[in-house]
Amino acid sequence: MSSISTPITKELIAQHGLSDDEYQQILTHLGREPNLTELGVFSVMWSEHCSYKSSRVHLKRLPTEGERVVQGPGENAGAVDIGDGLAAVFKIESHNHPSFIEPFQGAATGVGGILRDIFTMGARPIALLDSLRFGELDVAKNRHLLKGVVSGISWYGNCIGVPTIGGEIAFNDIYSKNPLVNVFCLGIVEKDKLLKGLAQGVGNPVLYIGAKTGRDGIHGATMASDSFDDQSDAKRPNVQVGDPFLEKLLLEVCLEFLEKDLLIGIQDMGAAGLTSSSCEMASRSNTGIELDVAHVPCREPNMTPYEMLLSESQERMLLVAKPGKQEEVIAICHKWGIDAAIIGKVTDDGMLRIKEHGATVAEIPAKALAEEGPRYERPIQAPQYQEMLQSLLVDNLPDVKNPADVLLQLLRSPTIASKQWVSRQFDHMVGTNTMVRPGSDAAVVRIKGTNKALAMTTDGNSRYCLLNPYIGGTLAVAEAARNLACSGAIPIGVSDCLNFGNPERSDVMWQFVVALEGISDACRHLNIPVVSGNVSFYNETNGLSIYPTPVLGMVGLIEPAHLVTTQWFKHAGDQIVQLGETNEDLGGTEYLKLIHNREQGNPPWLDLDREQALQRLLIQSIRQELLESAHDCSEGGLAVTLSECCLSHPFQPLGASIQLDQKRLRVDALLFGESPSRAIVTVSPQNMKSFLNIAQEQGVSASIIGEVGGTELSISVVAESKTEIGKLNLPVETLTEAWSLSFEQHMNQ
Amino acid sequence: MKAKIYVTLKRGIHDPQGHAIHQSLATLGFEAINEVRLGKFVEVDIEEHDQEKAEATVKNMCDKLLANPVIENYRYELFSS
Amino acid sequence: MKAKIYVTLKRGIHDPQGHAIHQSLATLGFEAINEVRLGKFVEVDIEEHDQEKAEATVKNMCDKLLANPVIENYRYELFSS
Amino acid sequence: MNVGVISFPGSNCDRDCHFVCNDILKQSSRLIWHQETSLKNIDLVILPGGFSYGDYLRTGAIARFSPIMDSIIEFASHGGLVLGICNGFQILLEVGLLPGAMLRNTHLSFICENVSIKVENADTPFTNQFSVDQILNIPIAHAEGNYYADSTTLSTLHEHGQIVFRYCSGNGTLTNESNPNGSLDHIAGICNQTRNVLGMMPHPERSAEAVLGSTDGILLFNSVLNTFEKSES
Ligand SMILES: Nc1ncnc2c1ncn2[C@@H]1O[C@H](COP(=O)(O)OP(=O)(O)O)[C@@H](O)[C@H]1O
Ligand SMILES: [Mg+2]
Repeated sequence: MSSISTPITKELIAQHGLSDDEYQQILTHLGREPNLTELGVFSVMWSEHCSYKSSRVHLKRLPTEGERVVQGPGENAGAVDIGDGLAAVFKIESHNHPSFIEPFQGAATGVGGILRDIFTMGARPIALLDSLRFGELDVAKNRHLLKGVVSGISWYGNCIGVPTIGGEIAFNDIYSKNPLVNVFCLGIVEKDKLLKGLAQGVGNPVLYIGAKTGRDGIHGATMASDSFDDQSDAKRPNVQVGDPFLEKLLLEVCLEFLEKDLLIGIQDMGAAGLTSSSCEMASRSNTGIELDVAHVPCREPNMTPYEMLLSESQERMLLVAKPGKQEEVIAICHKWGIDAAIIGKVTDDGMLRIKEHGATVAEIPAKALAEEGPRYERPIQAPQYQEMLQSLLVDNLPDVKNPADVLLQLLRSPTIASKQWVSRQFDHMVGTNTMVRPGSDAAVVRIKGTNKALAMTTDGNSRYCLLNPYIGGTLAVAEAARNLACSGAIPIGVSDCLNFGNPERSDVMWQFVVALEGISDACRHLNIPVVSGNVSFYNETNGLSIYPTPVLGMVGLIEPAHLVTTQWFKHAGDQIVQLGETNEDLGGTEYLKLIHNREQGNPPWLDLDREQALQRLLIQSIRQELLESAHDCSEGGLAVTLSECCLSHPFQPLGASIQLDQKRLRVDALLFGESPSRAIVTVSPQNMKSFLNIAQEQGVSASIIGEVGGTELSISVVAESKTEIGKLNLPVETLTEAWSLSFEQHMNQ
Repeated sequence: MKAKIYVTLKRGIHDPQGHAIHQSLATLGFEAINEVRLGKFVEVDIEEHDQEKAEATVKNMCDKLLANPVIENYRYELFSS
Repeated sequence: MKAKIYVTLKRGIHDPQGHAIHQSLATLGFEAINEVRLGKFVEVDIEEHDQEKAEATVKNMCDKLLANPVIENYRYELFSS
Repeated sequence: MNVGVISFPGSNCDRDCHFVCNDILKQSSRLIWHQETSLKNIDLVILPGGFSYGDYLRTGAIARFSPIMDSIIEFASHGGLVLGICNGFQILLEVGLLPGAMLRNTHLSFICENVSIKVENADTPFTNQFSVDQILNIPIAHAEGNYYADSTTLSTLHEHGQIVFRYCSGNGTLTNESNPNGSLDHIAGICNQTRNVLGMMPHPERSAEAVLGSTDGILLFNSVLNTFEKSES
C-alpha cells in the first residue's frame, strides 16, 4: 500500500474529521491536493485538541503578564520567577477521555504527559496534584473508574518518584459518563537555563529519544479508513500503556542534557506525537524540519509513515542538539539504556518535510500546521434553562431542624469526607520536601537550597459555574488564592484547565466564554498571571454535556519557608475567629444538593476587593506569626469548616465550643451557607490584640466566635434576644468517624 | 473443576515489563531472545462438575473481571479436579 | 522456539492478589469458587531450534531471574515456533 | 564517614538519602551509578528506595544483577555496613544478603503514611542510638512490604536477634491494625547475623528533619556515624 497513491475522497476527508471548508484551506496552504499522509497530519494538527480552534480567540482575554512571569502560555509549560535565580515551571492538563476508556492506563499516561511537559523545560518535577470528577459512588461503574484512575496515578507518580501532594475530588451524576482527570505538575529550574521547544540553526541534527514507536493511539477518526487497513483492528490499539520506568530514565537524561548544555531545543511527543513536536518546534523558530521516518525506532514491523507520524506512543521526545553534540546526546541516552536516533535536521525553508528512505512522502509548511490552522468564533447563546436554574425561592424551603444530623450527612458525603483513602495511595513524601501533606487547604513543599517554600492547590466548583459561569469563574480563582493565603503563601501564578462540553453548541460556548471572563477578571484583580493551561472540549456523552468545569492549579510563594500555617486547631485555649461575613448564601451549596436535592440558585457574589483584603490579612498575620491555624471556609459552610478544623489534625483532633450570632439569617444559611471571602483562624490569647488591630487596618470583619478545647464540637446559635435558637453538640469522635471512614465505606459498598 | 486462565496483552499493545525482562535477560547473557511478553496466569478452583457449565462460568468471569478487554486477551483450559 | 513459563506462588504462601480476586468474584455473584491463585505467565521467543538446548536455557532463566525460589515455583512448556 | 548511595535505574530516594548524609549529617556522600564496580573508601553503602527497573517482574529482581552488586556482596562479607531502605531492602532480599522475600501488601494498595515501629534490637551498628522498645514515628511508602520467610528462617531470625524493627500501635502493642501490610510477625526491618546489613521498609531519610514532621529517623544515621567514629578511634 502506498499512501501517496490513495485518492483523497470526500469520505476520507470526513473520516479525518475535517470540514469541507477546512479542506479548502488545506488546498490553499499546499497549492495542491494532499496525499493521505498529509491529510492525516493536517487532521490531527487541526483537531480541537491540538489547534484550540474554538478557544484560541477567547483565551487572549486571560492576563498572562506579570513581574515574575518568565514564560507565559505557548510553551510546554509556564514559568514564574521565585527568586534565588530559580523559576517554578508548571502546567495542568486533562486526560478525561482516555481515563474513561481505560481508567488505569488513561490516568497513568495523563501523569506521564504532564511530567514530560515540565522536564522538557529543563525543570526537575517536584510535585503533582490531581483534580478529579466522578459520578456518584453508589454506582458500581463509578467506583470502578475511581479505583482505576487512583491506582493509575499512584502507579505512575510513585514509580517515577514525584510526590503527589494534593488535589481534589468532587462527585456529581453528571460525570458518570464523562469523568474528569486533570493533573497538575510543578518543577524547578535555574531561570536562565530554561529549555524551550526550539529548532534553530539550519543543519542542526534532530534526534528522537525514548520509547519505540508503535501503533498506539492513532487517531480514532482515521482508524475507520480501510484504505490502509492491511492488518486487523487489534493491531491498532487505541489505548496507550504507560512506562513510568522509562519516563524516569528520560527525566534524568533530559536533566543531564541541560547540565551539559547540549541542546538547542526539546519537546515531548504528546498528542499527535512526532508531527506536533516537529512542526511546533520549527514554527516557533521560523525554520523547517526534515525527517526520515526510516530512522525512527519502531516497536512493530511495517509501520507506514502515516502511522509513525500519528502514533501517540508514550515516553518519547524530539530534540535539536547543538552542532557537534549529537554523539554526546546519544552516549548519555545509551548510558541510561534508552534509544536515541538522529532522524533529521533543521532546514531554512519553513517546511515540515517527511521522507522515507530518502523519498519525500509529505511536505507541508510548518506554520500551516502549528499556527495557521482554522480559528472559530463559534456562536454563543445563554441557554433557556439558565433562568430556571438560577431561580430559587429559599423561603419555600424549611429551615434546618436537626443541625447535627445535617452536619454528619455533609461530613459523610464523598465530596466533603476525608480523601485519605485516595491520598495515602500516593507517595506524597518522596523528595523529602513536603512540609504540608494532603489534608490542609494547600500542600506545601520547601525548595532545597533556599529559604523558600511553594504552596499549591487545585480548585473549581462546577455547580457554581453551571448556575452562573461568570461568578463560578471568579469564585474558583478566589478559592484557590484563598487556600494559598491560608497557608501563608502569596499567589504568584496559575494554570487553568477548562473542561467543557461540546463547543459546537452555543450554550456550551456561552458557558465557556462567560466563565473565562470571570476567571480573567478575578486573576487580573488579584494580580495572578495565567502562565499555562489546557482546554478540554467535547466532554459530552449521548448529547449530555458535563457541567462547565474550569479547574485552577495555583502556586504561591512562602518566604521564609518556616512561616507556614495549616488548617487544623493546635492547642486548647486558642481563640477561634471568623474572618469575613456570613450572608444568606444558599444558592448552589452542597447543603441544598444533599439535603434538599436541588442544584439551583445563584452562587454568592464575590466582592474582589473584600477577597483581596482577607487574603492580605491572612498572609500578613501568618508572616507575623500571629495565627495558629487558618482554614478557608467553602463547601459545606461554617459548620463543615469548623469540623474540619477539629478533625484534620494528623494525630490529635481537638474540640471547640462556638457561639454564633444569628443576625437575622436562617440557621441553615448561617451554618451551611457558602458565603465567599471567609476563613476560620485561631489565635492565642496573647496575640489577639495585635491580630485584631491588623484586621481592622485591612478592613476585614473579624469576630471571636469561640475557643478550642474539649472533646466535643458544640455550636450554639443565638438570636438577638440572646435566646438560643439552634444547637449542635457532637463528640469529635463521632465527627471523625463520619468524616474519615465514609470514603472507604462508599468504596467498599 | 479447575480452570487455568492465561491473560495476555493484545498484540501491538506496548509491554514495558516484558521489554525490561528482555533487556535484563540480555545483560545476563541470554542473547538469542527475540521477544518476552508478560501476562497473568490465574488458577481458579470451581465447585462445578459439569464441563459446559464450568466453561460458561469461566468465560463470564474473564469477561467481567479477570481480563481487561480493552488491552488484554484471554484463553483458558479446564481440568476436572 | 517459544517457551511458555508459568510462575506461581508456592502452596501455603498467602496470595493477597488471588484472595482479592476471589472476593471480587464473590461480590459479582460467582459463588461456587473454592480458591483463586494468581501467577505470572511469561512467553519467551528464543532463537534456538534444539529442544534440549532451549530447555536448558529456559530452566536457567527461570532459576536466575524469572522466579524467586523462596516463594515461587515455575513450570514451562516448549513449542517450536 | 564516606557514604555511597547506589543509584539504580529507577531509584528515586537516592537523592533524598544523599541529602540527609551530606546536608544534615554533614558527612561526605556520593551517588554511585549501578554500573560502577568500586566501593573504594566507602564506609556505608545505602541501597535507596524507589522502583528500580520499574519494579517490573518482581521488586528488586532485576536490580540485583547490576554490576555494583558483586562489589556490595564482597563489601558486606568483609563487615562493611550496608543499609537497604524500602526498594533497597527488597533488593537485599532478592540478592540473598538478607533472608526471606517480599509479597504484595495484603490490602494490595500502595500505602504512604506515618506508622509506629518499635526497636527490637538496639545493639546493631544502625540502632545504637535507640533503646529497646523505643517507638518511632516514621513514614512508609510501598506496595510490597509484606515480609515473608518460612518458619525455619523465622526462628533463626528470632534466635539471632535479627529482627530490628516491628510495626506496632502508638503505645507499642503488636496489633493487626497496626501492621500496615500484613508482614510476617510484624517485621519492618531485619539484619543479617553479623549485624552489618540492615534492610527496612520504613524511610528514615524522610523523618530526619523537623520541617518534615519527625526526626526519629536521624537517630539511625547517627547510630551509623557513632559506629564509624568508634571504629576509627
Ligand atoms: N486555558 C488556557 N489558558 C492559558 N493557556 C492555555 C490554555 N489552554 C492551553 N494553553 C496553552 O496553550 C499551549 C498548548 O497547550 P496544550 O496543547 O495543552 O499543550 P501540550 O502540547 O503540552 O498538550 C500551552 O502553552 C498551554 O499552556
Ligand atoms: Mg506539551
